[in-house]
Amino acid sequence: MNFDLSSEQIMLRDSANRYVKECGASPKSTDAEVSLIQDFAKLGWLGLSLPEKCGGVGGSAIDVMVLCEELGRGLLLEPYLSVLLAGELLLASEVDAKAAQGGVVSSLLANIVSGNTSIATALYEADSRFELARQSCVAQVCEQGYTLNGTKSFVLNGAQADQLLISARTQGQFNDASGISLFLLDRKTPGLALDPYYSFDGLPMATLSLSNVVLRKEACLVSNTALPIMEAAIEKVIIALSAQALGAMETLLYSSIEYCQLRQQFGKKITQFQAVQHRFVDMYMACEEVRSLLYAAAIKQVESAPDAKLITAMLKVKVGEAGRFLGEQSVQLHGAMGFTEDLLVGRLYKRLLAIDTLFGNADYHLKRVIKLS
Amino acid sequence: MNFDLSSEQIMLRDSANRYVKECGASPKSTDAEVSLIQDFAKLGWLGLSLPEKCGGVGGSAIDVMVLCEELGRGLLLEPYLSVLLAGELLLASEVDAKAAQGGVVSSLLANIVSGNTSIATALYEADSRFELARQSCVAQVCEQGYTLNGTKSFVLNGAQADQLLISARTQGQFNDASGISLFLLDRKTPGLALDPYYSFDGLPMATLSLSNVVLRKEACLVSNTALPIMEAAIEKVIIALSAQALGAMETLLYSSIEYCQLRQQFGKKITQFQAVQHRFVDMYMACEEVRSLLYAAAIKQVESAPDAKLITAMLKVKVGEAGRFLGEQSVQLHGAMGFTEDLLVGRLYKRLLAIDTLFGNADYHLKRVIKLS
Amino acid sequence: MDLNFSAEDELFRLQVRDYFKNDYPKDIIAKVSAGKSMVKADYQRSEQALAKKGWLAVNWPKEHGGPGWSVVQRYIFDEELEIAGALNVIPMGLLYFGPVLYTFGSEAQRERWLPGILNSTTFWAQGYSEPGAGSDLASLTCRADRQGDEYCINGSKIWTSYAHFADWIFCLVRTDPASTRHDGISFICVDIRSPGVEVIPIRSIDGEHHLNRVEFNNVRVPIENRIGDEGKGWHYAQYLLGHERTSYAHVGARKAELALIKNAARTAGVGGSSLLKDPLFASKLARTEIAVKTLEYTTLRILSATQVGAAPGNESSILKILATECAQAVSTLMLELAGADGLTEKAVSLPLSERQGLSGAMCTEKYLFDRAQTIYGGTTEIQKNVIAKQVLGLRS
Amino acid sequence: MDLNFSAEDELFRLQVRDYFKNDYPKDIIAKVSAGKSMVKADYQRSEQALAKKGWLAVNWPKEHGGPGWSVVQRYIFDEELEIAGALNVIPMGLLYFGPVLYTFGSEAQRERWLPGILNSTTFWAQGYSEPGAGSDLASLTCRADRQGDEYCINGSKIWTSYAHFADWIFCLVRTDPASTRHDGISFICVDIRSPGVEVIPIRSIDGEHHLNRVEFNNVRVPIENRIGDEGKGWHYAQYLLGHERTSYAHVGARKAELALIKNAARTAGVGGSSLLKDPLFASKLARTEIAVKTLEYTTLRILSATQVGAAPGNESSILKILATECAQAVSTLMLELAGADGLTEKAVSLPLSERQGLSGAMCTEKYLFDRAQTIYGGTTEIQKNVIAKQVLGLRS
Repeated sequence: MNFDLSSEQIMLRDSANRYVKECGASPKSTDAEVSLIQDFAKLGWLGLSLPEKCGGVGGSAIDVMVLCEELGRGLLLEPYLSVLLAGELLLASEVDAKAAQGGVVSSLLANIVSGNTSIATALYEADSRFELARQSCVAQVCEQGYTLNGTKSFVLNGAQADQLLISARTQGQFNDASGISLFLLDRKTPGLALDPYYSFDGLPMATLSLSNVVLRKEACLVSNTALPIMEAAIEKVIIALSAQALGAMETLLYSSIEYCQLRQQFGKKITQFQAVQHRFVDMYMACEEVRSLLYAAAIKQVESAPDAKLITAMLKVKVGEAGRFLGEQSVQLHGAMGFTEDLLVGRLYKRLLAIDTLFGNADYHLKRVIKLS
Repeated sequence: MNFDLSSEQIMLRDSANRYVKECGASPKSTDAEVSLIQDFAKLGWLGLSLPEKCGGVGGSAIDVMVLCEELGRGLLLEPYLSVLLAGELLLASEVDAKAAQGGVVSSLLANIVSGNTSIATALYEADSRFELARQSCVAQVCEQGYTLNGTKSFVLNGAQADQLLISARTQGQFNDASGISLFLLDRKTPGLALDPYYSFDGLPMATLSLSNVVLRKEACLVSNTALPIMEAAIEKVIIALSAQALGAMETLLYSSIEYCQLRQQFGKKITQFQAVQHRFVDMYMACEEVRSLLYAAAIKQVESAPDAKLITAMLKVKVGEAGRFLGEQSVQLHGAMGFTEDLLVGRLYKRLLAIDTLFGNADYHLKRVIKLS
Repeated sequence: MDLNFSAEDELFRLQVRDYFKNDYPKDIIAKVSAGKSMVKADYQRSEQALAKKGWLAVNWPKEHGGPGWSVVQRYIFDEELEIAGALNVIPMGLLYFGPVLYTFGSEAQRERWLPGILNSTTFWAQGYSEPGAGSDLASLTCRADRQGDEYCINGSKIWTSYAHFADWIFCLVRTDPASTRHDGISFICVDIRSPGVEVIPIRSIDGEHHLNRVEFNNVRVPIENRIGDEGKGWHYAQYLLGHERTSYAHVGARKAELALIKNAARTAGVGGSSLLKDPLFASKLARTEIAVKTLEYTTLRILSATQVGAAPGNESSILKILATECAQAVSTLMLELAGADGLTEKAVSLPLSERQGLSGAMCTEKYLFDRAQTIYGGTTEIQKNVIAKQVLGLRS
Repeated sequence: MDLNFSAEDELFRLQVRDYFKNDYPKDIIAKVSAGKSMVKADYQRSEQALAKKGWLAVNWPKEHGGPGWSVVQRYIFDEELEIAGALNVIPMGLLYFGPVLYTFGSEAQRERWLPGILNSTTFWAQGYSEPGAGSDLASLTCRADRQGDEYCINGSKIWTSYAHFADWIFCLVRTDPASTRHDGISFICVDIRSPGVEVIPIRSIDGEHHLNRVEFNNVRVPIENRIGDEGKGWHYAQYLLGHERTSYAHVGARKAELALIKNAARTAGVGGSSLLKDPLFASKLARTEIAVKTLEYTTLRILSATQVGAAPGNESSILKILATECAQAVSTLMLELAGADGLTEKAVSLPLSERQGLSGAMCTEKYLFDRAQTIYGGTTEIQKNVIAKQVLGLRS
């Protein structure tokens, strides 16, 4: 039983910390994204959790957590989450015998790790309310392979990616757990239309419309059994996302303290008011609570513990609520300054709000806790 | 639109306030109960909401509220709630043609108002979890009238009463809304056993066991349609109970302030700490919020407004939560002193906890708000 | 005690409702409900429509061009305006400056400035807050030095809502450089187009432009632009605050939002099912409904006391806390309603929008915008200090 | 990073579990689980059973008669004890006084007092708090005046848990009347049966007798009963506080309570249905489970840091807040579980009790008893002051 980082993890943390400090917070622009991808590839981060045979580092969920906490601390937005999610799905699809054929997946992974190919994953639909089993996008068997029709929403980096991973229903009804498949396609595939936009926290997103998109049989990486694979991949992404949240929360806490140390009201530093001090303590405690559940969830994932899912769901509840609390309080303690778009505080806050929503908000995961415990 | 008390209501409030101050908080003893009943009868309070033909004053829910706020302020425990509940039920039963026969009900009411007869009401059962429709106590038609079997729990003043009003099922299943009847019986009726105890806040309660209790046909005051009558009576009792809660909350607030004004910690009065000051403001705001909903609920009841039930359910949610908040904070702010049994703070706190539970706790009424709105 | 409005007031309510239904600009209501950014022309058209009816300067007495309404009539008017989804007036000239002007201004000043406010041809901004002063207004440092018949103003004002729409700005400035705290502050009106005035936009976290910084660099203002006596400005500003007891309530807006939320929730569950059947959402909704009802009856209690002159004067702090927290509770519920739809920027229209006139982006924007509620007009923390001291008698 | 205990520690856990299952007095476990009031003989029998196994003074090093366990072993032991439903030891002698005694006491003092603690024949009480001092211990006024070879003690101590069971009381008393705050305070042990000592019971809001007031009226105590130097008592008491980082955690107790609650909830709904199917109750339960898991992993993080000497020293405040609020959350959930059954006094046995070993009265009593958690050992407010100052570097 220990919670210490290994020396490699400490090195990873320190180098990420340095890089993030040099970079500054990401601006909202696709150019910035592209240059980040190249940096991340060079630093070996894109392949952090991927196996060495694909050019990756073979790191664990704990390593990913260490990196992501630092990315979150500096509000360095994507591209990492997209790579992590796609990587996990592709790795799982390799296990599926059919998909491994021709080494398509492993060469794609190698290209992702090197930054030569960018990839995005489209799992959710607009009316799914975080339920992955809700897949009304349909893939019908046809002569050439499959014909896909439907719409996928909230696709991170959807318009920037060369390749897309898409879930669609090959069997069953809208909400059935089985009958969901995973497809790989090129963004230039005829019938695929992209509607790009930004999320309110500045991430590039897109809505994908599939209109009689015809794919070869080999494009189906996982047939009918994709749901548990998608769920498992998202479990890992939640650890990474929660680590980003913790980094952002601590930056918010300490930058709010710094700001309030400098400001006077009624002849006193704002930090001298006891009500403000106790608020900061509540914020600090919230960070510590997130850290405890984050470490536990990451370790349990590495150890494939039977309660790994439960602890991860608990973590996402805590991250969603603590993140909103930290954000709201930081804005309040900054006063009108906190309400402006320019300050980092507002951007970190919006990032935390978005993190609550991504991959299921606090209430969604609270219901999972009820089911799992 | 006005929220002012009439001059009669101000007189009622002031005389109740004086009486309560002279009395002091009620000790936990049946003797005290008996002497209170006599005082209340003399002061005309037992008949406050009952019609003049029974010797009552014919007052409204607002008058009852005015009286009860003062009773709660001084932690003057029962006997009023039992009289109010039974009175409402008896009045409603008079409307039922069969029951009016022989003037039994109106002479009973007159005896209650004069303090000559004490009465208790047994509606709930141990596993009903606040659901009135849950009635597993059964009344079967027999040659003489009815035979009753079953158990009623949490009967306020059950062991002290001369007469008992009991609900029992005459038709249908455990949880059916219809088929519930209301019976009047003497405490000395053969087959009726009483197990007396106190609630944790010091109110006398009892569990009633009915074993082949045989009643004449006339003992049935309401046949099969008692549920809406019970619900309506409880609506009125909730106003009274909430007014008691508000009185208790304000006493808690101001006695906590007084205590903290006198106590020093680290060279300062406890009330000089900003975190404590803001806590007191939160407590004060909670009282104001209860007062707003209480006034609205009372007025809507008098006006038979279509949303009277909804506002009363909202009030009970607020009273339950605000009462617990006030109680918990008062204990915390008193420090170890607040944890002792002797101080009024602990007794008021326990009273507020009990009020939350009586006639359905905050969660129960929150579910009613969901249904009604 | 009763909750009924008088027959007269009920008749008045019907007239107001009828007006907003039939005579008020429909396109403005449509634009508000679509969550579009409002431009100056929208405000002007809305206000001039109200002015035409004589219903613009709702809190002014008749003698100065107001409708001379009772507090209850004004409450009913505000509620109906918000339930109808009409545009709230910009309060700077109408609610804040106007009463100072007709109470403390000279005859000449009234004649000069009241008409422009009354017909919505002149827009005003409020120059109170300063960088570094926050809610502690008494520490302000923007100075006006007397030079002959003029003041020369130097300094900064910040968080000036709608200064980018304004023709004039009324400022609290320090005219006595030796003074500290509340004394030595004067109330001066400045033509915002004067040389040396610069209005710098500040973008808010909801992505919109509501706020500005206003810089004064040797701005010369004639002394006749000063309201009342020199050095008494603070007291003029304070006087008005006590009279604006229920302006934060916005009960009508909260009711309208709840109705929108309930309507949208009916199809916002998985696959278009009802979110109202989700017990966690339903219980949050119920709690929010309790909060709105509590706000409504608290506001009415204060109105009732004001009617008979019994309001002790601290209601504005109590109501400020209650009303702003209620507003935040409602827009937090909107965020919950939006779910993943709330992730998108304003530009994007997604299902919640298509179905029910409440897009995810509008929900997020409203939630973010409402964070300002507990900050402006004195933070919640400061209101609690005021209640602790003035209502509960606690000294620090 | 890993969450696994070592194979040795896991083996140790099995031994402890086996002991509580087979060798620890079963009637005491039964009495604890029935929520009965424990008398002195119960504590003594429980402690002597543990002493026989050498597992009583769990935090003491081997040289003084403790088991010499690692912090992890001690955590495992505490958790198993609580999950088994055994009786917690009275901490005054074992956890609080013992370490002061073997660290700062003389050889003679150790020989005199350690054995009685180790075999649970001598019970101790802690005389720190005073009427009027509360959490601000440095302001204490109970005085010990030196008169030849004796101190003469006058004053009051209050909130002394279990003083009615105690043979001795260790006190912080002012030996230098001219001193203020932390200096001039000495650590003195008093035979509680000495002439002039009076123990006055205080009944708590849960109706039980846990606390006492202890009056000292010209109580004569030989100077050899003083621990360490005169005037240094405050520092001896403080020294220990930093070493007791996880004693408030009680993770095992919380887990055991949650298991009881879930078991009872299965039949606590209307007509014996499952309350776990009630979404509002289920979501409260889920939140409480999150709180307990958060407490567990936070405690383990602190233990892990302590193992390698990396604990910065403020953990006791963080854990005190977290652990006591978690305890209150669990017992508040009990109150919710009990529903109307919770109305009754302790004496009454009602359905919740008959079915599942958790009566309504026990739920209410536990809830009320747990209100003390955020008060004793320094209130939550004081812990927050400490964290603000020592962790976040905020000055008042």
